[in-house]
Amino acid sequence: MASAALALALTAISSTLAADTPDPVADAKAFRNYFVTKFPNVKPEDFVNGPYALNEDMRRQWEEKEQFPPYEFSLEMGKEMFAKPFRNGKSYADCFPDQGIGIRQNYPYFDAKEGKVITLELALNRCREANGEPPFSYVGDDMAALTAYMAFTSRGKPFDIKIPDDPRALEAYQNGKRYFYTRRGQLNFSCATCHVQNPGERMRAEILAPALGILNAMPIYRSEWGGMGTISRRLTTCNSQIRGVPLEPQADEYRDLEYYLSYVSNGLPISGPGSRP
Amino acid sequence: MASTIRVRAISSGETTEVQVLIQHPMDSGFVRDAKGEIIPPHFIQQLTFEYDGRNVFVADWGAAVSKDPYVKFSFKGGNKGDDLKISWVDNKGETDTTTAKIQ
Amino acid sequence: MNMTGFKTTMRLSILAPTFVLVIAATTSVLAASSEADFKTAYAAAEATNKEAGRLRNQWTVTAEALADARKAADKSDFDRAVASAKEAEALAKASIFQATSEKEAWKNLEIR
Amino acid sequence: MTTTHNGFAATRRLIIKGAGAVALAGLGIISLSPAMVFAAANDKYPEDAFKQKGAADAIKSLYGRTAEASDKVKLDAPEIAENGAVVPISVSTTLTEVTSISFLASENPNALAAVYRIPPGTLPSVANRLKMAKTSNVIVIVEAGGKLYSAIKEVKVTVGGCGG
Repeated sequence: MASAALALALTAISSTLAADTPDPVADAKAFRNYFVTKFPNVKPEDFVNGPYALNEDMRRQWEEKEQFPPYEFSLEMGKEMFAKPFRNGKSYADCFPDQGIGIRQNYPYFDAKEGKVITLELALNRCREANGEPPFSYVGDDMAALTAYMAFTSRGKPFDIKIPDDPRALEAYQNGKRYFYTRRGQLNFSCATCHVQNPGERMRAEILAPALGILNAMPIYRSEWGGMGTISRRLTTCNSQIRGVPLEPQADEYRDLEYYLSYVSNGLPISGPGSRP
Repeated sequence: MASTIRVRAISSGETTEVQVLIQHPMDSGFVRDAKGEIIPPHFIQQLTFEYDGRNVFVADWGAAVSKDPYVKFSFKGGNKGDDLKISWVDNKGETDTTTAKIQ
Repeated sequence: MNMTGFKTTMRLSILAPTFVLVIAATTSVLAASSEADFKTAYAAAEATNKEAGRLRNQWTVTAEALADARKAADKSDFDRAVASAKEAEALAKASIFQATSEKEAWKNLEIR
Repeated sequence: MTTTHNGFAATRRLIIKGAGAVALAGLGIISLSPAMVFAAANDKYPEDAFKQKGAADAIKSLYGRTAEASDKVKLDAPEIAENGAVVPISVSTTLTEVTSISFLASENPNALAAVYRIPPGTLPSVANRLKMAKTSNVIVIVEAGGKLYSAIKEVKVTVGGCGG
């Protein structure tokens, strides 16, 4: 009798679990379907161009700028930085598969040893530290330049984020998803408020970018910043704009968020570095 | 240090299309920094393009030209491999010059 | 960067109910505040904001109100210092409320 | 930004309302005189013109004469600038004997933004990126055959915020 009750209880628990068990494949499908349905005239791969995919007048300004894009200097600096050996003679290429060329689309990944998500920015600083170099600021120009170059070598390659068969990976994914949809800050906005519910709408002068493909264009040169910004910079400024205190760059929450957002954009091409208003 | 001037000069046979992007703050003198201090004006005033011993284009700029300024124009003539000399001078008297090959 | 300009976004329909404060008015009718009142109010606000920090959900406006309270106290304007500290505490409480209710509420926004 | 209202304020408002041709013709405070030297005709940086506040004063300082609106001047500028810090604006014209092309933004602290000198053999077509302080008119002046021709377009400018 007791065991029957226990069995019943267990069944109840497991069915609750089933309802709550994350299903990344279904999520990604629903996510993409939402945007494709909302914007039937936008080609799926065009979502990586953010607001420019959604507004003709802005697209023309962007195409005009892309003739000689403002991130050119940063990209060039990143290329030089990437090629320059550390003081110990090693270089970034030694820290990455394929010498670091054409691999942007594989980041972030879940590291089984550490049990955590590793972003490209994090991997770059770890590479520096492993070679006796001080880490860069995650929101600074150096990190932006390096990631700009690495994105550039990966342009056109589709995001290929893997969630290994590991409950911790699934948990990281789920945490990222929760962060994405959780309202925060005095304005009570979630990431989704702007980038799921209202992409294409004007937030003052600007057209909000769709969340689908939003990281594919990173890092970005923003006219508002008058310079380049990393993913870390984008996420922390998003938080402060809604009057929330940003977490420290590369906090677990941000790493998981990047994992989630990149995963649901799987299949869309890397387009970074990008330029945005 | 690398040149502040990036050039694309492409000959189509009859004309040469020139695009430049210059790394320069182009501070207008109307903007305040984080501490509320006015950032003093610092902008390129004149930019010249010299081909075959003569100016083919001269830009006079004020502070309203965007940061990292860009300009595009075309001139008749110009052959692949020819030199195009580009120089700028700003309001502080700083200058830079580069010579690019027409492609 | 100053984000006050963001206020204009309020006209956007997407703005869900924001947390509005009306407590400041209640303090002004009271008798003049002392330094001790300020210290008490400030400590309470700071403790509440720390709790919000544990929930990873502090608001920038809370920090601004706390800073304002300190500034007023430095000038011995304890009325304003107490008012700002109480405002900060209310903001911190609202951010805690937000974090707590969002533990489940986030799912309502999810694309499925 | 504080704008000092000078005698040209009324004229400038006219321009803003888009009565381009009339307004620009009205800018001609100074009569044509052969003694007038085109600042843009020599290689000297037109310092004085860049210091003028309003478009009318800048044009007067730069050219000493008035422009007439021309549909042969094709001004390409966005309806709404994605960011006032970087507004791509270009001009081309079918006019011949073009010697200079100037860009002005009517409500900038100093209206004159750029002057391009076009020697013989260079095509009368320029693209550049300008800063615009607020919603206002972009005015382009093409100097051709010793005359001035203009085109005008309003560009809406709002500052950056949450988006991107």
